[in-house]
Amino acid sequence: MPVPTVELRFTALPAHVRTARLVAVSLARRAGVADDLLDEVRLAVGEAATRAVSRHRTSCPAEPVLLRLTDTGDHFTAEVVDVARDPSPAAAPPALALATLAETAEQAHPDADLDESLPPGVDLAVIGGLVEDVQVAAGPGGCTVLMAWPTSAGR
Amino acid sequence: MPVPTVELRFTALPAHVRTARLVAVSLARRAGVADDLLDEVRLAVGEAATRAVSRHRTSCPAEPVLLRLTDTGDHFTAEVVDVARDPSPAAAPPALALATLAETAEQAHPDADLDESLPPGVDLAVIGGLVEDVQVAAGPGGCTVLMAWPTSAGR
Amino acid sequence: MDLSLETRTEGDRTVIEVGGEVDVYTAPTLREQIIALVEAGQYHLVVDMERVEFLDSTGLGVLVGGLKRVRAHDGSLALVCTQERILKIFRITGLTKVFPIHGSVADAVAATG
Amino acid sequence: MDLSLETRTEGDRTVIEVGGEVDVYTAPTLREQIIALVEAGQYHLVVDMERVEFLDSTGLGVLVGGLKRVRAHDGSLALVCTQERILKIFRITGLTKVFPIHGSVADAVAATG
Ligand SMILES: Nc1ncnc2c1ncn2[C@@H]1O[C@H](COP(=O)(O)OP(=O)(O)O)[C@@H](O)[C@H]1O
Ligand SMILES: Nc1ncnc2c1ncn2[C@@H]1O[C@H](COP(=O)(O)OP(=O)(O)O)[C@@H](O)[C@H]1O
Repeated sequence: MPVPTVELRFTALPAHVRTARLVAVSLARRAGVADDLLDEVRLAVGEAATRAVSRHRTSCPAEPVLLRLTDTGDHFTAEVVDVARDPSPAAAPPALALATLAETAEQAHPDADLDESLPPGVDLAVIGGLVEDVQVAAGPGGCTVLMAWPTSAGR
Repeated sequence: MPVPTVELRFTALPAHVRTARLVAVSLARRAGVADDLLDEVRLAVGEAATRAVSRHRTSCPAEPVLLRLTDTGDHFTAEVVDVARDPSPAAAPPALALATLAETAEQAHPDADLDESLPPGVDLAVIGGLVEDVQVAAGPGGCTVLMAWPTSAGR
Repeated sequence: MDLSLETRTEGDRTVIEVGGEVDVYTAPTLREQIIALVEAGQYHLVVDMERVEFLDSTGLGVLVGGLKRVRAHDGSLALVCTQERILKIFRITGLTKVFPIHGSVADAVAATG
Repeated sequence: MDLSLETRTEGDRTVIEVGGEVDVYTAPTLREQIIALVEAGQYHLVVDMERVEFLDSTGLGVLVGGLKRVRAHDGSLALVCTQERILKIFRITGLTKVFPIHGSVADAVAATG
Protein backbone atom coordinates (compact mmCIF):
# COMPACT_ATOMS: atom_id res chain seq x y z
CA MET A 1 0.00 0.00 0.00
CA PRO A 2 1.45 3.37 -0.97
CA VAL A 3 1.57 5.90 1.88
CA PRO A 4 -1.22 8.43 1.32
CA THR A 5 0.61 11.58 0.33
CA VAL A 6 -0.58 14.75 -1.31
CA GLU A 7 1.84 17.33 -2.61
CA LEU A 8 0.64 20.81 -3.39
CA ARG A 9 2.99 23.06 -5.40
CA PHE A 10 1.78 26.61 -5.72
CA THR A 11 2.94 29.88 -7.19
CA ALA A 12 4.10 32.20 -4.42
CA LEU A 13 0.87 34.23 -4.18
CA PRO A 14 -1.13 35.14 -1.05
CA ALA A 15 -4.32 33.59 -2.44
CA HIS A 16 -2.71 30.18 -2.59
CA VAL A 17 -1.99 30.19 1.11
CA ARG A 18 -5.75 29.70 1.47
CA THR A 19 -5.60 26.65 -0.76
CA ALA A 20 -2.76 25.28 1.37
CA ARG A 21 -4.87 25.72 4.53
CA LEU A 22 -7.97 24.23 2.92
CA VAL A 23 -6.16 21.12 1.71
CA ALA A 24 -4.23 20.63 4.95
CA VAL A 25 -7.36 20.80 7.13
CA SER A 26 -9.39 18.62 4.80
CA LEU A 27 -6.72 15.89 4.75
CA ALA A 28 -6.00 16.18 8.47
CA ARG A 29 -9.69 15.63 9.21
CA ARG A 30 -9.80 12.63 6.92
CA ALA A 31 -6.58 11.23 8.42
CA GLY A 32 -8.26 11.26 11.83
CA VAL A 33 -6.64 14.26 13.50
CA ALA A 34 -8.82 15.23 16.48
CA ASP A 35 -11.38 17.95 15.73
CA ASP A 36 -9.96 20.25 18.38
CA LEU A 37 -6.56 20.14 16.67
CA LEU A 38 -7.86 21.14 13.25
CA ASP A 39 -7.75 24.88 14.06
CA GLU A 40 -4.13 24.36 15.03
CA VAL A 41 -3.38 22.61 11.72
CA ARG A 42 -5.11 25.44 9.82
CA LEU A 43 -3.17 28.19 11.60
CA ALA A 44 0.23 26.46 11.66
CA VAL A 45 0.15 25.40 8.01
CA GLY A 46 -1.09 28.88 7.10
CA GLU A 47 1.80 30.54 8.96
CA ALA A 48 4.39 28.26 7.38
CA ALA A 49 2.93 28.74 3.90
CA THR A 50 2.69 32.53 4.33
CA ARG A 51 6.33 32.59 5.41
CA ALA A 52 7.42 30.51 2.42
CA VAL A 53 5.42 32.67 -0.01
CA SER A 54 6.94 35.81 1.44
CA ARG A 55 10.48 34.37 1.20
CA HIS A 56 9.91 33.31 -2.41
CA ARG A 57 8.53 36.70 -3.38
CA THR A 58 11.77 38.28 -2.17
CA SER A 59 14.14 35.77 -3.65
CA CYS A 60 12.58 33.61 -6.38
CA PRO A 61 8.99 34.69 -7.19
CA ALA A 62 8.69 32.38 -10.19
CA GLU A 63 9.38 29.21 -8.22
CA PRO A 64 6.61 27.28 -6.52
CA VAL A 65 6.30 26.58 -2.82
CA LEU A 66 5.77 22.96 -1.82
CA LEU A 67 3.36 21.63 0.81
CA ARG A 68 3.65 17.88 1.40
CA LEU A 69 0.91 16.21 3.46
CA THR A 70 1.32 12.62 4.58
CA ASP A 71 -0.84 10.22 6.54
CA THR A 72 1.68 7.85 8.13
CA GLY A 73 -1.04 5.92 9.92
CA ASP A 74 -0.38 7.13 13.44
CA HIS A 75 0.55 10.68 12.43
CA PHE A 76 -0.46 13.35 9.98
CA THR A 77 2.51 15.41 8.83
CA ALA A 78 2.68 18.71 6.98
CA GLU A 79 5.96 19.81 5.45
CA VAL A 80 6.34 23.27 3.93
CA VAL A 81 9.41 23.58 1.71
CA ASP A 82 10.74 26.84 0.31
CA VAL A 83 13.77 27.20 -1.92
CA ALA A 84 14.49 30.85 -1.13
CA ARG A 85 18.22 31.03 -1.74
CA ASP A 86 18.53 34.53 -0.35
CA PRO A 87 17.09 34.01 3.06
CA SER A 88 16.59 36.84 5.46
CA PRO A 89 19.14 36.81 8.30
CA ALA A 90 18.77 33.72 10.45
CA ALA A 91 15.42 33.95 12.21
CA ALA A 92 15.50 35.35 15.73
CA PRO A 93 14.84 32.82 18.49
CA PRO A 94 11.10 32.75 19.27
CA ALA A 95 11.41 34.45 22.66
CA LEU A 96 13.40 37.32 21.16
CA ALA A 97 11.01 37.65 18.21
CA LEU A 98 8.05 37.95 20.58
CA ALA A 99 9.86 40.41 22.86
CA THR A 100 10.64 42.60 19.85
CA LEU A 101 7.00 42.36 18.76
CA ALA A 102 5.68 43.47 22.14
CA GLU A 103 8.21 46.29 22.21
CA THR A 104 7.38 47.64 18.74
CA ALA A 105 3.68 47.32 19.51
CA GLU A 106 4.05 49.38 22.66
CA GLN A 107 6.01 52.19 21.06
CA ALA A 108 3.65 55.08 21.50
CA HIS A 109 5.24 57.43 18.97
CA PRO A 110 6.94 55.55 16.20
CA ASP A 111 9.17 57.75 14.09
CA ALA A 112 8.51 56.63 10.58
CA ASP A 113 8.05 52.97 11.29
CA LEU A 114 4.40 52.52 10.49
CA ASP A 115 4.69 49.42 8.39
CA GLU A 116 2.90 46.30 9.48
CA SER A 117 5.63 43.79 8.86
CA LEU A 118 6.22 41.78 11.99
CA PRO A 119 9.68 41.37 13.49
CA PRO A 120 11.47 38.40 11.89
CA GLY A 121 10.74 35.12 13.59
CA VAL A 122 7.20 35.86 14.81
CA ASP A 123 5.77 33.39 12.27
CA LEU A 124 8.00 30.58 13.56
CA ALA A 125 7.30 31.63 17.15
CA VAL A 126 3.56 31.24 16.49
CA ILE A 127 4.11 27.80 14.97
CA GLY A 128 6.31 26.81 17.89
CA GLY A 129 3.72 28.06 20.36
CA LEU A 130 0.96 26.07 18.66
CA VAL A 131 2.47 22.78 17.57
CA GLU A 132 4.24 20.38 19.89
CA ASP A 133 6.01 18.40 17.20
CA VAL A 134 7.78 20.80 14.82
CA GLN A 135 11.21 20.83 13.17
CA VAL A 136 12.70 23.72 11.21
CA ALA A 137 15.62 23.03 8.88
CA ALA A 138 17.05 26.24 7.45
CA GLY A 139 19.97 26.38 5.06
CA PRO A 140 21.39 28.59 2.34
CA GLY A 141 19.22 26.85 -0.27
CA GLY A 142 15.90 27.22 1.50
CA CYS A 143 13.93 26.25 4.55
CA THR A 144 11.71 23.33 5.52
CA VAL A 145 9.15 23.41 8.31
CA LEU A 146 7.94 19.95 9.29
CA MET A 147 4.95 19.60 11.63
CA ALA A 148 3.23 16.46 12.91
CA TRP A 149 -0.02 15.72 14.70
CA PRO A 150 -1.30 12.43 16.11
CA THR A 151 -4.23 10.74 14.37
CA SER A 152 -6.95 8.67 15.99
CA ALA A 153 -5.01 5.56 14.89
CA GLY A 154 -1.97 6.83 16.81
CA ARG A 155 -3.70 7.79 20.05
CA MET B 1 3.98 38.23 -12.59
CA PRO B 2 4.04 34.45 -12.38
CA VAL B 3 0.92 32.73 -13.72
CA PRO B 4 -1.11 31.49 -10.74
CA THR B 5 -0.70 27.74 -10.89
CA VAL B 6 -1.35 25.06 -8.32
CA GLU B 7 -0.16 21.52 -8.83
CA LEU B 8 -1.59 18.74 -6.73
CA ARG B 9 0.23 15.37 -6.80
CA PHE B 10 -1.58 12.63 -4.97
CA THR B 11 -1.19 8.95 -4.28
CA ALA B 12 -3.64 6.96 -6.40
CA LEU B 13 -6.29 6.51 -3.69
CA PRO B 14 -10.05 7.14 -3.91
CA ALA B 15 -10.00 9.53 -0.95
CA HIS B 16 -7.70 11.89 -2.78
CA VAL B 17 -10.13 12.33 -5.62
CA ARG B 18 -12.13 14.37 -3.09
CA THR B 19 -9.13 16.57 -2.45
CA ALA B 20 -8.75 17.08 -6.20
CA ARG B 21 -12.38 18.19 -6.46
CA LEU B 22 -12.15 20.43 -3.42
CA VAL B 23 -9.05 22.24 -4.68
CA ALA B 24 -10.33 22.55 -8.25
CA VAL B 25 -13.65 24.09 -7.19
CA SER B 26 -12.05 26.40 -4.66
CA LEU B 27 -9.54 27.74 -7.20
CA ALA B 28 -12.10 27.94 -10.00
CA ARG B 29 -14.33 30.07 -7.77
CA ARG B 30 -11.44 32.32 -6.88
CA ALA B 31 -10.36 32.58 -10.53
CA GLY B 32 -13.83 33.93 -11.37
CA VAL B 33 -15.48 30.93 -13.02
CA ALA B 34 -19.25 31.55 -13.02
CA ASP B 35 -21.09 30.01 -10.07
CA ASP B 36 -23.31 27.92 -12.32
CA LEU B 37 -20.21 26.29 -13.87
CA LEU B 38 -18.70 25.23 -10.55
CA ASP B 39 -20.76 22.01 -10.37
CA GLU B 40 -19.44 21.21 -13.81
CA VAL B 41 -15.84 21.80 -12.68
CA ARG B 42 -16.43 19.59 -9.62
CA LEU B 43 -17.89 16.71 -11.63
CA ALA B 44 -15.50 16.90 -14.60
CA VAL B 45 -12.34 17.15 -12.50
CA GLY B 46 -13.69 14.36 -10.28
CA GLU B 47 -14.29 12.08 -13.28
CA ALA B 48 -10.84 12.75 -14.73
CA ALA B 49 -9.15 12.21 -11.36
CA THR B 50 -11.13 9.01 -10.69
CA ARG B 51 -10.12 7.71 -14.10
CA ALA B 52 -6.44 8.52 -13.49
CA VAL B 53 -6.50 6.91 -10.02
CA SER B 54 -8.08 3.78 -11.44
CA ARG B 55 -5.50 3.57 -14.27
CA HIS B 56 -2.63 4.03 -11.82
CA ARG B 57 -3.97 1.36 -9.48
CA THR B 58 -3.87 -1.11 -12.35
CA SER B 59 -0.51 -0.13 -13.75
CA CYS B 60 1.62 1.89 -11.30
CA PRO B 61 -0.02 2.20 -7.87
CA ALA B 62 3.02 3.80 -6.25
CA GLU B 63 3.17 6.74 -8.65
CA PRO B 64 1.23 9.92 -7.99
CA VAL B 65 -1.45 11.41 -10.20
CA LEU B 66 -1.01 15.07 -11.16
CA LEU B 67 -3.71 17.75 -11.23
CA ARG B 68 -2.49 21.09 -12.58
CA LEU B 69 -4.78 24.11 -12.12
CA THR B 70 -3.99 27.38 -13.85
CA ASP B 71 -5.61 30.78 -13.91
CA THR B 72 -4.55 32.19 -17.29
CA GLY B 73 -6.51 35.38 -16.72
CA ASP B 74 -9.34 34.76 -19.15
CA HIS B 75 -9.53 31.01 -18.53
CA PHE B 76 -9.28 28.54 -15.72
CA THR B 77 -7.72 25.26 -16.84
CA ALA B 78 -7.56 21.88 -15.13
CA GLU B 79 -5.15 19.26 -16.44
CA VAL B 80 -5.21 15.71 -15.08
CA VAL B 81 -2.08 13.75 -15.96
CA ASP B 82 -1.65 10.02 -15.44
CA VAL B 83 1.45 8.00 -16.29
CA ALA B 84 -0.25 4.62 -16.58
CA ARG B 85 2.04 2.81 -19.00
CA ASP B 86 -0.26 -0.15 -19.35
CA PRO B 87 -3.36 1.60 -20.49
CA SER B 88 -6.60 -0.20 -21.04
CA PRO B 89 -7.44 -0.59 -24.73
CA ALA B 90 -8.01 2.75 -26.41
CA ALA B 91 -11.16 4.26 -24.93
CA ALA B 92 -14.32 3.66 -26.88
CA PRO B 93 -15.77 6.73 -28.61
CA PRO B 94 -18.25 8.45 -26.28
CA ALA B 95 -21.35 7.50 -28.26
CA LEU B 96 -20.35 3.83 -28.26
CA ALA B 97 -19.46 3.89 -24.55
CA LEU B 98 -22.89 5.30 -23.72
CA ALA B 99 -24.70 2.85 -26.01
CA THR B 100 -22.90 -0.03 -24.27
CA LEU B 101 -23.83 1.43 -20.90
CA ALA B 102 -27.54 1.66 -21.77
CA GLU B 103 -27.45 -1.86 -23.15
CA THR B 104 -25.80 -3.45 -20.11
CA ALA B 105 -28.13 -1.50 -17.83
CA GLU B 106 -31.15 -2.84 -19.63
CA GLN B 107 -30.09 -6.47 -19.56
CA ALA B 108 -32.82 -7.98 -17.46
CA HIS B 109 -31.06 -11.22 -16.61
CA PRO B 110 -27.34 -10.82 -16.61
CA ASP B 111 -25.47 -14.09 -16.56
CA ALA B 112 -22.69 -13.54 -14.09
CA ASP B 113 -21.95 -9.95 -14.90
CA LEU B 114 -23.02 -8.24 -11.73
CA ASP B 115 -20.02 -6.01 -11.26
CA GLU B 116 -20.50 -2.29 -11.21
CA SER B 117 -17.62 -1.29 -13.43
CA LEU B 118 -18.87 0.90 -16.22
CA PRO B 119 -18.06 0.16 -19.85
CA PRO B 120 -14.74 1.76 -20.83
CA GLY B 121 -15.06 5.33 -21.99
CA VAL B 122 -18.10 6.35 -19.92
CA ASP B 123 -15.91 8.61 -17.76
CA LEU B 124 -14.61 10.48 -20.83
CA ALA B 125 -18.11 10.56 -22.30
CA VAL B 126 -19.38 12.28 -19.14
CA ILE B 127 -16.55 14.82 -19.30
CA GLY B 128 -17.24 15.40 -23.00
CA GLY B 129 -20.94 15.83 -22.30
CA LEU B 130 -20.26 18.38 -19.56
CA VAL B 131 -17.34 20.48 -20.71
CA GLU B 132 -17.22 22.39 -23.97
CA ASP B 133 -13.48 22.88 -24.06
CA VAL B 134 -11.74 19.55 -23.43
CA GLN B 135 -8.74 17.80 -25.01
CA VAL B 136 -7.65 14.23 -24.34
CA ALA B 137 -4.10 13.19 -25.23
CA ALA B 138 -3.58 9.46 -24.78
CA GLY B 139 -0.30 7.69 -25.47
CA PRO B 140 1.58 4.59 -24.43
CA GLY B 141 3.14 6.48 -21.49
CA GLY B 142 -0.06 7.83 -20.00
CA CYS B 143 -2.98 10.12 -20.62
CA THR B 144 -3.68 13.81 -20.13
CA VAL B 145 -7.14 15.34 -19.90
CA LEU B 146 -7.11 19.12 -20.30
CA MET B 147 -10.27 21.11 -19.55
CA ALA B 148 -10.85 24.85 -19.68
CA TRP B 149 -13.59 27.19 -18.48
CA PRO B 150 -13.97 30.93 -19.06
CA THR B 151 -13.48 33.28 -16.11
CA SER B 152 -15.28 36.54 -15.47
CA ALA B 153 -12.19 38.31 -16.88
CA GLY B 154 -12.59 36.35 -20.11
CA ARG B 155 -16.30 36.88 -20.65
CA MET C 1 -19.55 15.58 2.92
CA ASP C 2 -19.60 11.90 3.55
CA LEU C 3 -22.28 9.48 2.47
CA SER C 4 -25.37 8.92 4.61
CA LEU C 5 -27.75 6.00 4.09
CA GLU C 6 -31.12 5.29 5.71
CA THR C 7 -33.46 2.51 4.69
CA ARG C 8 -37.12 1.95 5.49
CA THR C 9 -39.98 -0.11 4.09
CA GLU C 10 -43.07 1.42 2.48
CA GLY C 11 -45.53 -1.34 1.54
CA ASP C 12 -43.61 -3.77 -0.66
CA ARG C 13 -40.93 -1.21 -1.48
CA THR C 14 -37.69 -0.54 0.31
CA VAL C 15 -36.70 3.09 0.27
CA ILE C 16 -32.99 3.94 0.52
CA GLU C 17 -32.52 7.59 1.42
CA VAL C 18 -29.08 8.65 0.22
CA GLY C 19 -27.36 11.84 1.37
CA GLY C 20 -23.98 13.47 0.82
CA GLU C 21 -21.47 12.57 -1.83
CA VAL C 22 -21.62 9.36 -3.87
CA ASP C 23 -18.22 9.00 -5.50
CA VAL C 24 -15.35 6.55 -5.91
CA TYR C 25 -14.68 6.87 -2.16
CA THR C 26 -18.20 6.17 -0.89
CA ALA C 27 -19.82 4.19 -3.72
CA PRO C 28 -18.67 0.84 -2.22
CA THR C 29 -20.80 1.55 0.87
CA LEU C 30 -23.89 2.14 -1.25
CA ARG C 31 -23.14 -1.00 -3.27
CA GLU C 32 -22.89 -3.10 -0.10
CA GLN C 33 -26.17 -1.69 1.17
CA ILE C 34 -27.95 -2.63 -2.07
CA ILE C 35 -26.40 -6.11 -2.09
CA ALA C 36 -27.47 -6.66 1.52
CA LEU C 37 -31.07 -5.65 0.73
CA VAL C 38 -31.23 -7.94 -2.31
CA GLU C 39 -29.78 -10.81 -0.29
CA ALA C 40 -32.48 -10.14 2.33
CA GLY C 41 -35.10 -10.61 -0.38
CA GLN C 42 -35.93 -6.93 -1.00
CA TYR C 43 -36.27 -6.74 -4.77
CA HIS C 44 -38.27 -3.52 -5.15
CA LEU C 45 -36.00 -0.59 -4.33
CA VAL C 46 -36.62 3.14 -4.37
CA VAL C 47 -33.43 5.20 -4.14
CA ASP C 48 -34.29 8.66 -2.81
CA MET C 49 -31.57 11.02 -4.06
CA GLU C 50 -33.04 14.31 -2.88
CA ARG C 51 -30.29 14.81 -0.31
CA VAL C 52 -27.44 13.74 -2.58
CA GLU C 53 -24.93 16.55 -3.00
CA PHE C 54 -22.66 14.94 -5.53
CA LEU C 55 -22.91 11.90 -7.80
CA ASP C 56 -20.32 10.79 -10.33
CA SER C 57 -20.09 7.93 -12.80
CA THR C 58 -18.87 5.57 -10.08
CA GLY C 59 -22.18 6.22 -8.33
CA LEU C 60 -24.04 5.59 -11.58
CA GLY C 61 -22.18 2.30 -11.87
CA VAL C 62 -23.48 1.20 -8.49
CA LEU C 63 -27.05 2.13 -9.43
CA VAL C 64 -26.76 0.23 -12.73
CA GLY C 65 -25.32 -2.74 -10.84
CA GLY C 66 -28.25 -2.56 -8.42
CA LEU C 67 -30.72 -2.47 -11.29
CA LYS C 68 -29.17 -5.63 -12.76
CA ARG C 69 -29.30 -7.37 -9.38
CA VAL C 70 -32.98 -6.64 -8.67
CA ARG C 71 -34.01 -7.46 -12.25
CA ALA C 72 -32.39 -10.87 -11.83
CA HIS C 73 -35.21 -11.38 -9.28
CA ASP C 74 -37.86 -9.66 -11.43
CA GLY C 75 -37.55 -6.68 -9.12
CA SER C 76 -37.32 -2.95 -9.77
CA LEU C 77 -35.12 0.01 -8.93
CA ALA C 78 -36.68 3.46 -9.16
CA LEU C 79 -35.07 6.81 -8.40
CA VAL C 80 -36.43 9.91 -6.72
CA CYS C 81 -34.64 13.00 -7.95
CA THR C 82 -35.66 16.55 -8.76
CA GLN C 83 -32.25 18.19 -8.42
CA GLU C 84 -31.12 19.53 -11.76
CA ARG C 85 -27.40 19.15 -11.01
CA ILE C 86 -27.86 15.46 -10.19
CA LEU C 87 -30.25 14.77 -13.08
CA LYS C 88 -27.65 16.17 -15.47
CA ILE C 89 -25.34 13.15 -15.33
CA PHE C 90 -28.30 10.79 -15.92
CA ARG C 91 -29.18 12.82 -19.01
CA ILE C 92 -25.64 12.95 -20.36
CA THR C 93 -25.28 9.19 -20.03
CA GLY C 94 -28.74 8.37 -21.41
CA LEU C 95 -29.71 6.63 -18.15
CA THR C 96 -32.91 8.69 -17.83
CA LYS C 97 -34.27 6.12 -20.31
CA VAL C 98 -33.13 3.21 -18.16
CA PHE C 99 -34.23 4.24 -14.64
CA PRO C 100 -37.77 5.29 -13.74
CA ILE C 101 -37.19 8.74 -12.18
CA HIS C 102 -39.90 10.20 -9.92
CA GLY C 103 -40.53 13.56 -8.29
CA SER C 104 -41.25 12.15 -4.83
CA VAL C 105 -41.03 8.94 -2.82
CA ALA C 106 -44.83 8.81 -2.75
CA ASP C 107 -44.94 8.86 -6.57
CA ALA C 108 -42.23 6.21 -6.78
CA VAL C 109 -44.04 3.93 -4.32
CA ALA C 110 -47.38 4.45 -6.09
CA ALA C 111 -45.91 3.64 -9.52
CA THR C 112 -46.05 0.05 -10.68
CA GLY C 113 -42.92 -1.79 -11.70
CA MET D 1 -14.60 32.86 3.60
CA ASP D 2 -13.62 36.30 2.52
CA LEU D 3 -13.18 39.31 4.74
CA SER D 4 -16.15 41.49 5.64
CA LEU D 5 -15.81 44.95 7.19
CA GLU D 6 -18.46 47.28 8.59
CA THR D 7 -17.75 50.50 10.43
CA ARG D 8 -20.01 52.65 12.60
CA THR D 9 -19.57 55.36 15.23
CA GLU D 10 -20.55 54.92 18.87
CA GLY D 11 -19.97 58.17 20.77
CA ASP D 12 -16.35 59.13 20.19
CA ARG D 13 -15.40 55.59 19.18
CA THR D 14 -15.36 54.06 15.75
CA VAL D 15 -16.30 50.39 15.74
CA ILE D 16 -14.94 48.18 12.95
CA GLU D 17 -16.85 44.94 12.77
CA VAL D 18 -14.61 42.35 11.12
CA GLY D 19 -15.89 39.03 9.77
CA GLY D 20 -14.43 36.09 7.86
CA GLU D 21 -10.75 35.33 7.40
CA VAL D 22 -7.99 37.84 8.14
CA ASP D 23 -4.86 36.46 6.50
CA VAL D 24 -2.11 37.40 4.08
CA TYR D 25 -4.73 37.61 1.32
CA THR D 26 -7.22 39.91 3.06
CA ALA D 27 -5.10 41.76 5.64
CA PRO D 28 -4.27 44.58 3.17
CA THR D 29 -7.99 45.45 3.01
CA LEU D 30 -8.20 45.75 6.78
CA ARG D 31 -5.02 47.83 6.84
CA GLU D 32 -6.44 50.25 4.26
CA GLN D 33 -9.65 50.58 6.24
CA ILE D 34 -7.73 51.47 9.41
CA ILE D 35 -5.51 53.95 7.55
CA ALA D 36 -8.58 55.61 6.01
CA LEU D 37 -10.22 56.01 9.43
CA VAL D 38 -7.08 57.50 10.97
CA GLU D 39 -6.71 59.88 8.04
CA ALA D 40 -10.34 60.92 8.59
CA GLY D 41 -9.45 61.83 12.18
CA GLN D 42 -10.88 58.77 13.93
CA TYR D 43 -8.28 57.98 16.57
CA HIS D 44 -10.30 55.81 18.97
CA LEU D 45 -10.95 52.47 17.33
CA VAL D 46 -12.76 49.37 18.57
CA VAL D 47 -12.14 46.29 16.44
CA ASP D 48 -14.98 43.82 16.95
CA MET D 49 -13.61 40.38 16.14
CA GLU D 50 -16.58 38.27 17.19
CA ARG D 51 -17.32 37.22 13.62
CA VAL D 52 -13.72 36.55 12.65
CA GLU D 53 -13.26 32.95 11.57
CA PHE D 54 -9.52 32.95 11.10
CA LEU D 55 -6.69 35.30 12.07
CA ASP D 56 -3.01 34.72 11.45
CA SER D 57 0.15 36.68 12.22
CA THR D 58 -0.35 38.86 9.14
CA GLY D 59 -3.62 39.99 10.69
CA LEU D 60 -1.84 40.63 14.00
CA GLY D 61 0.66 42.76 12.10
CA VAL D 62 -2.13 44.95 10.76
CA LEU D 63 -3.62 45.38 14.25
CA VAL D 64 -0.19 46.27 15.68
CA GLY D 65 0.31 48.73 12.82
CA GLY D 66 -3.09 50.26 13.59
CA LEU D 67 -2.21 50.59 17.24
CA LYS D 68 0.98 52.47 16.35
CA ARG D 69 -0.94 54.76 14.02
CA VAL D 70 -3.67 55.75 16.51
CA ARG D 71 -1.13 56.16 19.34
CA ALA D 72 0.76 58.64 17.17
CA HIS D 73 -2.41 60.76 17.63
CA ASP D 74 -2.85 59.86 21.32
CA GLY D 75 -5.64 57.55 20.25
CA SER D 76 -6.54 53.98 21.23
CA LEU D 77 -7.27 50.64 19.64
CA ALA D 78 -9.29 48.14 21.65
CA LEU D 79 -10.40 44.66 20.64
CA VAL D 80 -13.63 42.78 21.25
CA CYS D 81 -13.02 39.05 21.28
CA THR D 82 -14.37 36.12 23.28
CA GLN D 83 -13.55 33.35 20.81
CA GLU D 84 -10.96 31.03 22.30
CA ARG D 85 -9.50 30.01 18.94
CA ILE D 86 -8.86 33.65 18.02
CA LEU D 87 -7.60 34.64 21.48
CA LYS D 88 -5.03 31.87 21.28
CA ILE D 89 -2.74 33.65 18.82
CA PHE D 90 -2.85 36.83 20.96
CA ARG D 91 -1.75 34.75 23.95
CA ILE D 92 1.03 32.92 22.13
CA THR D 93 2.46 36.20 20.87
CA GLY D 94 2.07 38.04 24.19
CA LEU D 95 -0.19 40.65 22.57
CA THR D 96 -2.88 40.17 25.21
CA LYS D 97 -0.67 42.50 27.25
CA VAL D 98 -0.55 45.09 24.48
CA PHE D 99 -4.18 45.33 23.36
CA PRO D 100 -7.11 45.99 25.68
CA ILE D 101 -9.40 43.02 24.96
CA HIS D 102 -13.08 43.28 25.92
CA GLY D 103 -15.99 40.87 26.07
CA SER D 104 -18.42 43.11 24.19
CA VAL D 105 -18.54 46.29 22.14
CA ALA D 106 -20.48 47.96 24.96
CA ASP D 107 -17.65 47.18 27.40
CA ALA D 108 -15.04 48.40 24.95
CA VAL D 109 -16.90 51.67 24.34
CA ALA D 110 -17.48 52.18 28.07
CA ALA D 111 -13.81 51.59 28.91
CA THR D 112 -11.52 54.61 28.99
CA GLY D 113 -8.44 54.73 26.81
N1 LIG E 1 -14.40 25.65 -0.01
C1 LIG E 1 -14.93 24.65 -0.72
N2 LIG E 1 -14.93 24.75 -2.05
C2 LIG E 1 -15.44 23.76 -2.78
N3 LIG E 1 -15.99 22.63 -2.30
C3 LIG E 1 -16.02 22.47 -0.99
C4 LIG E 1 -15.49 23.47 -0.14
N4 LIG E 1 -15.66 23.03 1.09
C5 LIG E 1 -16.24 21.84 1.04
N5 LIG E 1 -16.47 21.47 -0.23
C6 LIG E 1 -17.12 20.18 -0.64
O1 LIG E 1 -16.85 19.23 0.37
C7 LIG E 1 -16.33 18.03 -0.17
C8 LIG E 1 -15.35 17.34 0.74
O2 LIG E 1 -15.13 18.08 1.88
P1 LIG E 1 -14.19 17.49 2.96
O3 LIG E 1 -14.52 18.14 4.24
O4 LIG E 1 -12.78 17.60 2.47
O5 LIG E 1 -14.56 15.93 2.93
P2 LIG E 1 -14.96 14.94 4.12
O6 LIG E 1 -16.35 15.34 4.53
O7 LIG E 1 -14.89 13.60 3.49
O8 LIG E 1 -13.93 15.17 5.19
C9 LIG E 1 -15.74 18.42 -1.49
O9 LIG E 1 -15.82 17.38 -2.43
C10 LIG E 1 -16.60 19.59 -1.91
O10 LIG E 1 -17.69 19.16 -2.68
N1 LIG F 1 -13.83 21.19 3.57
C1 LIG F 1 -13.15 22.15 4.22
N2 LIG F 1 -12.19 21.80 5.07
C2 LIG F 1 -11.51 22.74 5.71
N3 LIG F 1 -11.69 24.07 5.59
C3 LIG F 1 -12.62 24.49 4.76
C4 LIG F 1 -13.40 23.55 4.04
N4 LIG F 1 -14.25 24.25 3.31
C5 LIG F 1 -14.01 25.54 3.53
N5 LIG F 1 -13.02 25.72 4.42
C6 LIG F 1 -12.52 27.05 4.89
O1 LIG F 1 -12.75 27.99 3.86
C7 LIG F 1 -11.58 28.74 3.57
C8 LIG F 1 -11.48 29.15 2.13
O2 LIG F 1 -12.52 28.63 1.38
P1 LIG F 1 -12.61 29.03 -0.12
O3 LIG F 1 -14.00 28.84 -0.54
O4 LIG F 1 -11.55 28.27 -0.86
O5 LIG F 1 -12.13 30.58 -0.12
P2 LIG F 1 -12.86 31.84 -0.75
O6 LIG F 1 -14.05 32.14 0.11
O7 LIG F 1 -11.80 32.91 -0.68
O8 LIG F 1 -13.22 31.46 -2.15
C9 LIG F 1 -10.45 27.89 4.03
O9 LIG F 1 -9.36 28.65 4.47
C10 LIG F 1 -11.05 27.10 5.18
O10 LIG F 1 -10.87 27.77 6.40
